[in-house]
Amino acid sequence: MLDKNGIAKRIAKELKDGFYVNLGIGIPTLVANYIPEGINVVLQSENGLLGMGPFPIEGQEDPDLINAGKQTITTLPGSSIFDSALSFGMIRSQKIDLTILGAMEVSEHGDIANWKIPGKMVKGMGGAMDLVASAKNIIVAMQHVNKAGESKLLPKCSLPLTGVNCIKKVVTELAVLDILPEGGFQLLERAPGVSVDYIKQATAGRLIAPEDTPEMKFD
Amino acid sequence: MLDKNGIAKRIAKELKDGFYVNLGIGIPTLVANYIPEGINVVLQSENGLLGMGPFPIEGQEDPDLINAGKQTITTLPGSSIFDSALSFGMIRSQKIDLTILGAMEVSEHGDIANWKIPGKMVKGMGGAMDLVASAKNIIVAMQHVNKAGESKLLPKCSLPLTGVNCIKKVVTELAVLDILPEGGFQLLERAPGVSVDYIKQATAGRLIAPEDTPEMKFD
Amino acid sequence: MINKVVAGADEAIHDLKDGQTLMLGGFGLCGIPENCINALVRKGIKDLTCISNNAGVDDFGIGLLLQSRQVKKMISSYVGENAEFERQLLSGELEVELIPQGTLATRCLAAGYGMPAIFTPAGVGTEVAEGKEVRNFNGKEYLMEYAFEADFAIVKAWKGDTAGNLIYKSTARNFNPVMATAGKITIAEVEELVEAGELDPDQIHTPGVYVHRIFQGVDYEKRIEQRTLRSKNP
Amino acid sequence: MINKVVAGADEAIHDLKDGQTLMLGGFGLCGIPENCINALVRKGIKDLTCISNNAGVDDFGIGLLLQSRQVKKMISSYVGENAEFERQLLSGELEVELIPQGTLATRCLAAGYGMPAIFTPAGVGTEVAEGKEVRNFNGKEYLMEYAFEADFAIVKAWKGDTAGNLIYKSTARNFNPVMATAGKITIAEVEELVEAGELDPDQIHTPGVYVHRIFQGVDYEKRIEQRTLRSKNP
Repeated sequence: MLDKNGIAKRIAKELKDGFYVNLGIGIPTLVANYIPEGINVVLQSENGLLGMGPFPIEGQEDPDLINAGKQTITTLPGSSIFDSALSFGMIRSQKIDLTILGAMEVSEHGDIANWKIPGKMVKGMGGAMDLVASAKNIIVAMQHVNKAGESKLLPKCSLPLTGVNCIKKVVTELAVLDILPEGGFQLLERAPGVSVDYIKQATAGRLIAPEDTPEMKFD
Repeated sequence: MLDKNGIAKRIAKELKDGFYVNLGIGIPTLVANYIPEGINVVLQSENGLLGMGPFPIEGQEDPDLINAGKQTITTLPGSSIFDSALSFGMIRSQKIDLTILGAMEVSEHGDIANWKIPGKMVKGMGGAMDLVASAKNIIVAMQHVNKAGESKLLPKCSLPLTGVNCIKKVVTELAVLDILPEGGFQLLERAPGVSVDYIKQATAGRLIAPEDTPEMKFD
Repeated sequence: MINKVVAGADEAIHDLKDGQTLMLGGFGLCGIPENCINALVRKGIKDLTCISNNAGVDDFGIGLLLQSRQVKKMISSYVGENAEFERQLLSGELEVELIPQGTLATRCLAAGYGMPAIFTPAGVGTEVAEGKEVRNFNGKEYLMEYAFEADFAIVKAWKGDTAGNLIYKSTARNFNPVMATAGKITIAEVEELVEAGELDPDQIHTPGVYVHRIFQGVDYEKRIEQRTLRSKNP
Repeated sequence: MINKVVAGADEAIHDLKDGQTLMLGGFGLCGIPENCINALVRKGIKDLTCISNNAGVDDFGIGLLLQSRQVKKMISSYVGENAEFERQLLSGELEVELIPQGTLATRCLAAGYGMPAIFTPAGVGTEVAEGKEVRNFNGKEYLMEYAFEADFAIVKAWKGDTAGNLIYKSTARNFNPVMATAGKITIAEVEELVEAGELDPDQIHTPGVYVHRIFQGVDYEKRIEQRTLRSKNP
C-alpha cells in the first residue's frame, strides 16, 4: 500500500519529456518532487504562470508571486506570466499535455466528482471544471476508499459532477487503473504487497483485473 | 464647394476632447491635420496602435512602425501597442468614440458601400466591415457625386454593402448631413457658396433640406 | 494624450451606487485593489454584486465588504475560507453564484472584446450547465456563456501612466487585465504612477483606452494567504 | 525548460506538406516571417492555403509564394496591389476568400483560446453573411464565425528564447501573437534568440507553450511598403 508520496512518485513516472503539466492541490502538488532524471517538464499554474519553480526559501517570498493554491512560489528560467483568460485559453486549446488532480469519486465511465458535497459548505470549483473538460490527458490521484471505507471508484458518481467522461487514468494507494473507452476500470498495476482480490473488494465500479497483474516498480 | 482639406477641416470640428478616433484612408487621414486647439484626441490604427503620431521625418522611418494604410508613422507619448485581436476587440466593445471613413455610396438608411465594385478587381474590405458594424459614431467623408456626376447619397446602395444602418453623418464637398433614425438625409450645413437647390440636385436619396440651412463656419 | 488621473480611491469611486455590479481584480489576496476596497467600505454603499474570482479572507480584501454587509451577491469560482462569508450564505443574507474559473475569465474577455457570448466545454454535464444552451462543435459539447456586464471594473496594476496604460507585476496580473477591459467604467489603482511617455509602448499590458480613472495607491499591505517555504538546505 | 530551438528556416518547415493550411503573421510587409517564406519557396511545396491578412507585393513576402504558384487559396482581409495575384485570380488559378480583418484576427484568437466559434457584428447584412448563422443578442445581430484550423502557424518576433517565449516590436506585432496561439504546429523566427531566463517573464507576449520551433533568422530586409515622410520644417 502506498502513502501519499508513493502515489505522487508513481504518477511522476507518467511524465514524458517536454510535457506541460498542471498539478492540482494535494497529492498532485507532490508529483513535482519526483520528476524523473532527464525528463523536462514545465509546470503551469492556472492563475497565470508557466515555469513554476519550488517554494521560496525564507525571506525570498514575494506576495505578487503565488500559485493556484495561493502558496508563495518561485519561477524558473524561461517562465512566462499571463492573464487568467490566456491561461484558460491554453488549457482549453489543449496546449497543456497532462493534468493531475484529486477526486472524491470517479466513475467507470470517466466521470469525476471533486467539488461539492451536498449539505456541506461549498467552496467552489475553481479551475477544476475547465481543466477536466479541456485536458487531453487527465490522471486522478486519490485514495481508493473514503474514510467510511466505501469505494471511490464507482459505477456512477453519487456526488455532483465536475466533469463527464474525461478521466483516463487513476492512481491510488492500491493500484494504477485505466478507464476504458467503453467503460470500466482496467487494473494495470498493484501497489507493493496489495493483492488483486483486495483491489477487487475496494472497487465498486466494473473492474477488469487479470490475476497476473504486476506489482508497481519504482526506479 | 470644399476641397479634400476643407472636408477634413469641417469633420475635425466634430472631434471632442478625450475622443479615441479611428481614421480611414484618404480624406479621413487628413483630419489629423486639423484637430482644433485644446482638443485632445488619441488616434487608433487598427493594425495595433493607440497614440499614433505624425509621419516621421526622413531618416527616422521605422519599418516596424506603420499604420493601417501601411504608411510609416510615429508614436506619441502615452501610446500603446497591441495585437490585431485586441485592436478589433476594443473596436467591437465600442471603446473607440468615433470612426471616420470614406465611401462609394451611402443610403438614406445609413447603409454604406465602400469595398467592392462588381467586375473590378476586389482588394478586400480590410477592417472596414468591423469598424462600421461596431462603432457607435461613424462619419463618412466623401464626394457628393461620383466622376460620372451621379449622386452617392442614395435611397438604396447599388454596390455590395460594407455595413447596414450604421452611418450617422456624412460630410461632402457640398454639405454636412445627418442620417435620421427613420431614414433620410437631414441637411445641416451648406458648403460656402453652395445653394440648397444645388445640394437637392446632387442628392438622390430622400433629403430634408430647410431653405434657411446655414453655411458652414470655420474658426 | 487624454489625462485619466484622479486624486485617490475616494474620488475614483465617488459615483458608484447602491445595487451596482463591480468586477474586482485579483486572485486570492494577490493583485487586489486594496485602496478601492477600503474606499468602498468607507463609502458604505450597499447591495453590491461583486464579480471576483475569490471573496478575500475575513479581515482583508473583499472580506471587508462582507463584514460590513455591503455585498448582495458574489460571482466567484472559489470562495475559500471565510467564516463571515459562510455565515451570511447559510443565513440567506448573501447570494452566491459559483462558476468555473476559466468561464469567469472568458466572460470578462468576451465583454472587453465585444463578443456577446462565448463557448466553453467547462461544466458540460454538470449542474453548471443547467438552463444553459449546449452546442456541439466537431463532436464535442460546449456551453454558451454570456459576456459579463459590469458598471465598474476595479483593478490593481504595478505601474501606470497618466494616459491610463497599465503594467502588472508577476502573478498579481491574473484577472486584472481582462476585467480592466470589461467595465463600463474602469478604475485602476497602481503602485507607481508615471507621466505619459515613460512606459515602453511595447510593454503595456492594458492599453489606456480601457481605463477611465487612475491613481497611485498608498500603504499596500499585500498580505500573503499561504506563506509556503522550502528549507534552505534541501 | 523545454528546448524548442531548430537550426534554421529549412529545418523548421521540413515536414510541411503539399495542400496544408498555413497562417502567416504580419500586416502588409511589416512583421512577416521573411526567412520561412524564403524557405517555403526553396522547398517548392504546392497547393497551400494561406491565412494571412495580406498577400505581400509582387516580389516580396507572400508575393514570392504566388510567383512560384505554390498557393491554392488565400484567406485575407486585403490583398492590395499585386499584379501577379490579380492575374492568377482572374485566370482562376488562385482562389481567394476575403474576410473582415477583425473576423480574421478573432478566428485566430478563437483557435488559440480553444473556443470553437465566436460572434461578431462584422459583415451582418453584407455578402460576408451569406450562408452564416445570424444571431441576435440584446437587439443587435451577430454572425457566428468558426475558429481557424491551421496545420502550421509561422510568425516573426523580435526576441525569443530557447523555451519559445516571444516578444514583438512595435506594430510588427499585429497578427503574430494570435496566429502563434492558433497553429497545430507553431514556428517562430526571431531577430535575436537568447537563453531561457534572459527575458523578463512579465514582458513575454507569447508564452513558449504555444511555440513548437524557434530559430534566429538572418538577413532581414524589412521592406517598407509606403514610405511616408513629413518635411523637417513644418
